[in-house]
Amino acid sequence: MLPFESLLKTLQTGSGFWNPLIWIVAIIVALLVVLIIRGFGKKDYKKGTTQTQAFLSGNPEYDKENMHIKGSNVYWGFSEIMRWIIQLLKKMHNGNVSDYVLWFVIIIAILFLSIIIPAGAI
Amino acid sequence: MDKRSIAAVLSFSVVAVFFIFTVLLMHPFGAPDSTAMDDDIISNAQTETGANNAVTSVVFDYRGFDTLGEATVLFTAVAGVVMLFRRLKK
Amino acid sequence: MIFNFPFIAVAALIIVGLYAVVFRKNLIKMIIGITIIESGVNLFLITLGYREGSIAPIYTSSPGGIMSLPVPQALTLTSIVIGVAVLALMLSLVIHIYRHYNTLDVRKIGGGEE
Amino acid sequence: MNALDFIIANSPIFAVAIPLLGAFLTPIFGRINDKLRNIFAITIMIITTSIVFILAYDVITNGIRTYIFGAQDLTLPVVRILFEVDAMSSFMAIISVVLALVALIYSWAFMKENTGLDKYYTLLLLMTAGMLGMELTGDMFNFFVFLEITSISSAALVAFWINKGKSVEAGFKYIVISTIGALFVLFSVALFYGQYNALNMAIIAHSIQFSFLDKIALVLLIGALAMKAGIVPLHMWLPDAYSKAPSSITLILVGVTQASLYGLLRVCFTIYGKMITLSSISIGWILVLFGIVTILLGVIMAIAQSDLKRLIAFAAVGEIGYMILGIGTGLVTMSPDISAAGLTALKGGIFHIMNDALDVGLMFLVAGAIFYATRETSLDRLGGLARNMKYTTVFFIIGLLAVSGLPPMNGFASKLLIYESTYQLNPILAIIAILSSILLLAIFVKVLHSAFLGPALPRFNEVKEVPKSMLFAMAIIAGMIIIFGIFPDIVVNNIVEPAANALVDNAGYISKIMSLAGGA
Amino acid sequence: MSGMSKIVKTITNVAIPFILIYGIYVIAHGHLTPGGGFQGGAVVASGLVMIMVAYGSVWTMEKIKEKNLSMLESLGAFCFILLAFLGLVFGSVFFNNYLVGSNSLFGTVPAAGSGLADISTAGIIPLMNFAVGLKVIAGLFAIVLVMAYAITKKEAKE
Repeated sequence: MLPFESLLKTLQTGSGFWNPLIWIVAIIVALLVVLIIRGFGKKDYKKGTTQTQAFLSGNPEYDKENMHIKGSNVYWGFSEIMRWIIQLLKKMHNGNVSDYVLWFVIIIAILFLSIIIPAGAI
Repeated sequence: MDKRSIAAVLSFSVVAVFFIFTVLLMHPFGAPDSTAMDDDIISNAQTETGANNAVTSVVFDYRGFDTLGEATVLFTAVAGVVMLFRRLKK
Repeated sequence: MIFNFPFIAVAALIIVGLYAVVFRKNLIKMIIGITIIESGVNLFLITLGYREGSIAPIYTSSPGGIMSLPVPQALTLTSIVIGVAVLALMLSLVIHIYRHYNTLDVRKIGGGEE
Repeated sequence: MNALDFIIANSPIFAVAIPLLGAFLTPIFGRINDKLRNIFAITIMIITTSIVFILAYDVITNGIRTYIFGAQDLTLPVVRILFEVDAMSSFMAIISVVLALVALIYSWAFMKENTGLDKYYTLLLLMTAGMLGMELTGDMFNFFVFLEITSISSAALVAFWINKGKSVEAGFKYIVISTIGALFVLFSVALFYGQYNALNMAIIAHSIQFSFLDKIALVLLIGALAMKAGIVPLHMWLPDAYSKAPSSITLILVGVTQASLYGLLRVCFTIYGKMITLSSISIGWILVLFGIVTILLGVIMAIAQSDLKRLIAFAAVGEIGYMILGIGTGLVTMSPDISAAGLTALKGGIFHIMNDALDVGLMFLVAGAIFYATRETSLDRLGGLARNMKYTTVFFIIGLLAVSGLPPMNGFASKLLIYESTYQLNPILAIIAILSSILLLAIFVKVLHSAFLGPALPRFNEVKEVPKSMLFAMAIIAGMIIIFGIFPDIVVNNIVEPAANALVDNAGYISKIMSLAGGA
Repeated sequence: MSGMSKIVKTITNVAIPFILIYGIYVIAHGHLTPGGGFQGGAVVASGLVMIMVAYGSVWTMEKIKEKNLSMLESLGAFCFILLAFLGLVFGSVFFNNYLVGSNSLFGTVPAAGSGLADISTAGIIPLMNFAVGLKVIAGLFAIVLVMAYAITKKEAKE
């Protein structure tokens, strides 16, 4: 049902095209380059020496529980900057179902005003 | 009067006004504009479905699939209620 | 003939039901509001089928004359049964909510969006 | 006539009637044996899937299919219920039925130690039948009936874990929202009936005049179906329901949301058709605005979440925004006839419906696997799971690449279509979409780090890999993601493009019924 | 938990046969007079609910298990969809009223216009009425019984 050359056709996006196969070839080439570069540094890596241990500016290593960065601490600074809008949106998401229905009524009213009034059909 | 009440009152007034306009612009009560489909049913119900009751002929023959869906809704509700009051094995 | 009064009653019922859903704090009252909206829609359906001075669309020993439209009656029957089903499910959910929270106040059961 | 012709001739009704039959018979099998019941449900779903694929192949090759209930031929006025299946309907039906099949396979192990599984499988089959009915029907009131079937079964299943207060509360919110939306849909149907004395979509679209009452009906339909489809700011029920339901149910809830979205498309493109561009403010621009707001809010809220399933739910809200953006762009450029960029945007939006179902669905399945293995969904207490759950980690990485629209996964192909076409409409839209896609990548990298990577926590030492059936269900979706990603042109040329053309061509949709009725 | 007083139980015993007979009449004459499967089923189900109210939900749940009720309801729904499939088999269209015009039971077509009732008309519509009636009786009674039983159990536990 599907001839093989149809697999090689590119996805036309109007102003461009996208062919994953070409992309995959490119990424494989890039990976080979990365491996070669990695090979240069590989030889002066020795196991068992202090090279392999975590270095916390001389301090002793904490236990695993505290070493792991918790999910809510990731992107801490970003969320600090976005706090105002995040607090605003979280206030919008109070679990009150009558507020949800009120939002529906508000949107209906806005759509009434924006669709029907300009058409002047009344 | 907090923000919620103000928004609610405004939107409710707009919606109410438009609903009133809607029902005022409907055809006058008791005089439907076009009744072609229903007249067709009233005239053909006896010969096509053999039922004297035109409403039943609509419910079970012309729109019988809706009735199947309706029975399915009742079945769904019973299944949901029985599932919600099931015994949790602990 | 009466001026569009039944239709105005439809609009009033729907608005009153929406008001009850939005402003009442008790879950049972919210459910009552939903059923009021539903009654309004059913009334709208059934009034659409009325013709001036018509009889029921049943031929069994019928006096004759013009008949009212049968399709809206069938649709109303369907929507009434659907309303019963929805009402049963909502009430059983409310029973469970009361068992968990020991309250029916909509502001108290909500929130807690971790 | 041999069996295959019989099946093809009646495939539209079999697609809905066979899940219903299975749902009615499931309690009887449940009385006998649990394993037999599961096998029966999965068999029914496999039959339904094959029938839907047969139907879709027939529709895409031979054009629109109609099925008249209770009579051989059609006469004007149309008094009987019709199924009218075009390429868009069959496309949505394929998505729904595949999601349902995967969810059934996933449920075998995921739901094993729960009680009340007879009702669980019954409601799951009913949900599938409701979705298929919504997508295949050509009758407005029938659409409302199936909408209610889907809503009731979904609400009951969202509240499946009745020992958790939040699940019951989410189910209650869902049923309230769905009921109000469905009631306004019924009100609009009544408005149509009162004006044109017709309930058939094609007849209504044939005789619509865009009068004041039609505008009212349009607004009510857009509002109600947008609320069911989870469009901001009517989406608040969605994170609660998605995050509190069992993961196998959440997978189907994605399909339910998209079935409502299909109803929105059917209303905007088919029933109102070209009329919709008559209104001075284009509905397309309103949809584009909805899409942008939906994308932004979904992504920003997803960053702030710390619960895994709720985070994925907000990401799903963002993904819904991409579909709305593409479809709205197609609707903007539709007057008087759709432009090339608009058609590209429409193709991107429709293709993204399928990709969103696969990607977000895979994410929810992975979240369910984590919950099954560790009884934990909070990102603050998870960590280091990649050591014990290798396959799940691989599936999660595939889903991560797909959701955030990275090549070569399928998410990239559809998002590329959307970017380029929206850039021709207005560059700001494309820029916002691309930035939000980057934020999506950041969000899921956070999940990858805090749940799978990191040091091995002693709490999760005895965590084992999830059972085979769950892995198999996840592998199905992951395989589809990779295949659609590497060969996007196959699915776009064979399924998506006919769907987009069928959606735009409402004259063909109407004339099909008219020719049938006239020829009779 | 043992229901209401003796007066209520006695009056229930007296009134229940009439209610059941009336409901079954409404179901059986659905294609001739106002009514049908849903309405008659609702009447019968309300009669059964009256028994439950009089004798207490615990007693009723012991007599009638809710499992059997859902079995009965599945049976009714299955009969309904089976009739639709029979239309597909014999009339080659789903939901086809294939009995009309045939000289079998329920097969006769009444004379057009106003006329007297003939019970043996309307094809598969009376059969569908009975299937839906069975389904509605079982369904509504199961809903009320399960909810009442759950509430009673809760109160007994506290």
